[in-house]
Amino acid sequence: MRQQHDVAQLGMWVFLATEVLFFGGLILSYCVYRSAYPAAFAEAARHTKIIIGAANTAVLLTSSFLVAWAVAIVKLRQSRFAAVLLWGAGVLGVIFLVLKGIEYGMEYDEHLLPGLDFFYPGEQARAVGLFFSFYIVATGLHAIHVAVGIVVLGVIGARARQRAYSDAYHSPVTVAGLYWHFVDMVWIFLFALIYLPGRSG
Amino acid sequence: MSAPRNYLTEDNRLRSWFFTTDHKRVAVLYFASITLFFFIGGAAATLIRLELINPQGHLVTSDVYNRLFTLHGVIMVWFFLIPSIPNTIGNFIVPLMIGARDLAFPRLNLASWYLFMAGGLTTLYAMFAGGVDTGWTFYTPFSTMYSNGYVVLAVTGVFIAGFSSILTGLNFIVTIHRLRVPGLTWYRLPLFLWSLYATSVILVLATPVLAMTLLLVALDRAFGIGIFDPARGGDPLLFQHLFWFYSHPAVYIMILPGMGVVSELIAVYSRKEVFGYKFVAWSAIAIAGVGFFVWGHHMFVSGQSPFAGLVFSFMSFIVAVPSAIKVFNWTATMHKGWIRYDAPMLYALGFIGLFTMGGLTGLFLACLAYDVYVTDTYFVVAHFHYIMVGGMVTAYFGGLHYWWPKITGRLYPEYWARAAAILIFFGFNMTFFPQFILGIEGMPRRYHVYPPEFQVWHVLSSAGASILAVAYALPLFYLGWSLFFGARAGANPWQATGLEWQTTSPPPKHNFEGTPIVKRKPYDFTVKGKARAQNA
Amino acid sequence: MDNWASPASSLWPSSETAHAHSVDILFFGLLASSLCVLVLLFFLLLRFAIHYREGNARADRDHRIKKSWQLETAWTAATFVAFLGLFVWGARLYLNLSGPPANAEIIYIVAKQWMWKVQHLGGQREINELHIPINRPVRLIMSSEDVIHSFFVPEFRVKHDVLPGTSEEIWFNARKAGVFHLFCAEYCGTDHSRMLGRIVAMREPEFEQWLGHQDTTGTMGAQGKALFIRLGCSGCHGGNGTVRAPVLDGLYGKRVPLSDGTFRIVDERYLRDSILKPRAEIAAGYEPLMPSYEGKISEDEIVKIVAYLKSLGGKDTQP
Amino acid sequence: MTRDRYPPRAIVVSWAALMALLTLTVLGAYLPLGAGNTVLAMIIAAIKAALVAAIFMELRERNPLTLAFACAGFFWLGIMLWLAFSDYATRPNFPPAMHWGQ
Repeated sequence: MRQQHDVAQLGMWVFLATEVLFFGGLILSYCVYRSAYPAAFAEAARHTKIIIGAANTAVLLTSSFLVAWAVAIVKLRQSRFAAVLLWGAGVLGVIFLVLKGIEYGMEYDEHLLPGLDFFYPGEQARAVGLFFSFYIVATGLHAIHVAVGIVVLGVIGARARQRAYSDAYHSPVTVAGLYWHFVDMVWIFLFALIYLPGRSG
Repeated sequence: MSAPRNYLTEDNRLRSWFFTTDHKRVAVLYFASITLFFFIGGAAATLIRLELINPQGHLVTSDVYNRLFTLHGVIMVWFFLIPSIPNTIGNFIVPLMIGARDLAFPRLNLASWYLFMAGGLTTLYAMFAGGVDTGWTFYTPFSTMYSNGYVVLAVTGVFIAGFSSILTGLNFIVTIHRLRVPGLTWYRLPLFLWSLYATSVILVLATPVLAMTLLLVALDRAFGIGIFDPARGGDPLLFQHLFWFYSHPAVYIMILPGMGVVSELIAVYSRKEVFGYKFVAWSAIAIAGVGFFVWGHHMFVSGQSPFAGLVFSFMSFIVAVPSAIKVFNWTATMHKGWIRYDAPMLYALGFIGLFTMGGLTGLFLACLAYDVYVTDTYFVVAHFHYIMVGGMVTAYFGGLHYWWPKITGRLYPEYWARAAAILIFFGFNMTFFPQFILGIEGMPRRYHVYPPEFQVWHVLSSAGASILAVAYALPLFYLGWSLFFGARAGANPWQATGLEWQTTSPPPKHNFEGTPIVKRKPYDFTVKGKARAQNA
Repeated sequence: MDNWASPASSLWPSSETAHAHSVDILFFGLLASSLCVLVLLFFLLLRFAIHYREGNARADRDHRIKKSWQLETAWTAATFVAFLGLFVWGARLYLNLSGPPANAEIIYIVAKQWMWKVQHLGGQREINELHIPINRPVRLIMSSEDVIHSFFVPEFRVKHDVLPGTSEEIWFNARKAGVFHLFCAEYCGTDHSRMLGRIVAMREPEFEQWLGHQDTTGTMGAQGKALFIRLGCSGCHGGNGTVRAPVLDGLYGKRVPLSDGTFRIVDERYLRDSILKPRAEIAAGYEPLMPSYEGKISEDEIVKIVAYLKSLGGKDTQP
Repeated sequence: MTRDRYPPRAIVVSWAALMALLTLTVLGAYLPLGAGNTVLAMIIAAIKAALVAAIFMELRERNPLTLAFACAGFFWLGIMLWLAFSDYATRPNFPPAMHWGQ
């Protein structure tokens, strides 16, 4: 059992390395275009909704905290309380998606979503379009990750409620936790790249 | 059947095959699938070669020709070469070699086959429904804006198959780290496992970048998000950077397992420990690492900066060093050995020769000023095929013959196998050596019609290709025959040393009765080699 | 195609520039070093394969080489040094390609599916043919209207991709008159293999004569001047407009201060960028008022206006 | 019994720290630092990610192998950025002038 646990964890870490490079391709695109069109990117970033973005960051960080708490508990003993924490984290994930959806709606109304409806007056239209292309792809993929994570948390929470996990067997909780924290970590960087540039200008 | 139950006879309902989590059965599923893809890709190649006999191209139209070489490239690269050795031989042998009952994640392994098939069938559908005319490289803005093929569907298929690769790589990494039997330290691992480990690292770290790149291409084409589109401010070279960040290491995904197989074969049939074991082992890791630093050598004339050209050229020379180490060590392994010439050894020797020629012509391409001349000509085509077909496919056939008795419990007919090995070697050289000359003459690649002065070499190449086609079809028949009529193989027909030879052929469902324990280095032929020689 | 230069005389096209000749020598260098390795390796393989075959029980198999690290280090180091040499050799030749001489004849190339459009500074146009003078460097400024193409002349041993959205350059200096192949080397769609052209290299007087016999509607500069007026550029840049904009006479080749404190040499690229993205690099002391001409002006027209601006004098003007 | 329901101190502290850093980075974005804004944002993001990795993901307690794979992704991302920028930082005509509106 000990070994099985270790195997699953190592597998997840390797998978996360894969995920880093998956988003890495996008990050490179972003860096290239931001270095090419710094002014346009600052201008574009000012059109993002920093309040929603910051709120969402807080939501995800808190959700991660709940998962870390749940992991700490199941490592000690069987607990139905862990289920509450996991589901709580999942609910925060849902809140994140709802906020994100509202944000997409606002941007759609402002014609800022390339591929769906993009119109931007002025000279920088193309580079602003590049920024929002990156924005929609990156946040969209991240949202898919969040959605998957919510389902996983829901299932694991249900199993935890049935007292399936204990100090002897809690591999699914820790592995799902690793995934969820990673999703959180991706957002930390996306937040810095998408919402923060150009605020002081 | 009086024979002991094995993984093949355990339960033969169809369901038990399609829902199996036994790594050996998954391997068999992969064998069947990639054989199918190999012959589909091969059929396209045959048509291409037939077409090129005539400089005016009477056989097919330009659009069909462009679809043919795209089909050939996409199918062969992603649905044959990349999965060939890891997913078939690797899947079958890795747990056996380390004394495990299965891979670390058996269900993930099965899932990876389903993903592979889903991706493969999607891509095939795209290829046959309307075709794709971008070449396997999907260069933008052609693929995103100007192509009139089923680009989105094709890249989706490759995208899905990419996840299959990632899962396989992940499975191997964890398996090799965590499931080795007691006593099997890293320096007691067969070199095949070192190679597969290095391959897996590349699979896991490079494939996601391809996935993202293709996703962006698909989104760009379907919705016009414009990340690579110069009309929208994008940089088409960014696509090339991302694509080759994956696709150059992918070349090592394709060749490293072949090197691993050949290391096994040379040792077994020379009955000697591999010379410089640690150097060969670490050179695999070095290739995997440095392989990530060289991608820009595909872009020397693309408009990337001259400075970047210098960096990438230099790194490309560096990555050739570990490959050279391997070749020298294989040769030295044969020194003072007891060399036998069973068919797998013939393939291994063929591999060394062809791979060396492929590698040396790689230096021409790494060399900046010469690359400017021969890049995008048949020189590249020839170089690539010397490595991939002359190297990888030859090694695949060698490994397939070598482990055939273990996989099926039957011996293949030695005479036919040797004949096929020799025929493949000559057919191959006749097909692809003329293409070096075409490249040096300046014949650009992906040309449907061409100036007539190139015709001589094209005809020669096509003649060779017909020999090659026959040679590749041969094993299909005699291996198929041996499944039913081949002599039964014992547990260890080659007197080899690996753990996989300590269990019965075919192995039982759980691979080993009890847990084997390893006390010696791999390739320890000292005892048996002497004895055999005295008998002979 | 009847213009292949002496195909029977050698295995590859004749070398028609000094650079091509150097590349051929580089090829021999690469070939020689590869053959050394190949012959040595095949000799050893063959010798071991025969001598140490299992049937030959008399072969001496005692005293096998045990200590391997000296050998390993030796051949690793040897390969490394050899590779380093080849790298330096190839890199030096390659760097020659990136800097065209200042006196080069400039010709503009616009590639599109599936043809090569050529424009000389004098306004002469050609399609799928490129007339060049010999014994004088020729510098091509190339861009594409659609996908990526690649300009490849085997006899000159040069090749460079032609990209949409930006201009790329290539240069060469032909030594002999003749007719050479022009290939598109980057796959560009259906008729990629028919995107061929001819390079016609002529002696200087004949080239001038040829130029003189072509129909032109004015030199490129003259056409560019007409555009400069028609598009309204002269309204502000003419020196007497209501809007203050830099006067462009004699600007080409100068080093100008920019508003962000840096300096920039005025070259084709800067002129081109300033037309399409005027607010990216503002000349010091001016307001960013100029509108972008992105989408309002074709590739051909940009090329002409740039040619006109160059003709207004400066350090590197054409005679 | 209920005592071990409380979250371990380490994760509470890091949650608080993460929230503080979030506030800091948002406020910092409005300071007129020029290029410094980006540097500040990225440094804070890196600290936040490190906190999540070390405490929430328990990376500080893991074996070197796990640590190696955790770093591998970022290391290879670094290779990609570094070598791609060896081109972009030295390419004379980048960014290109954009044209041809369709």
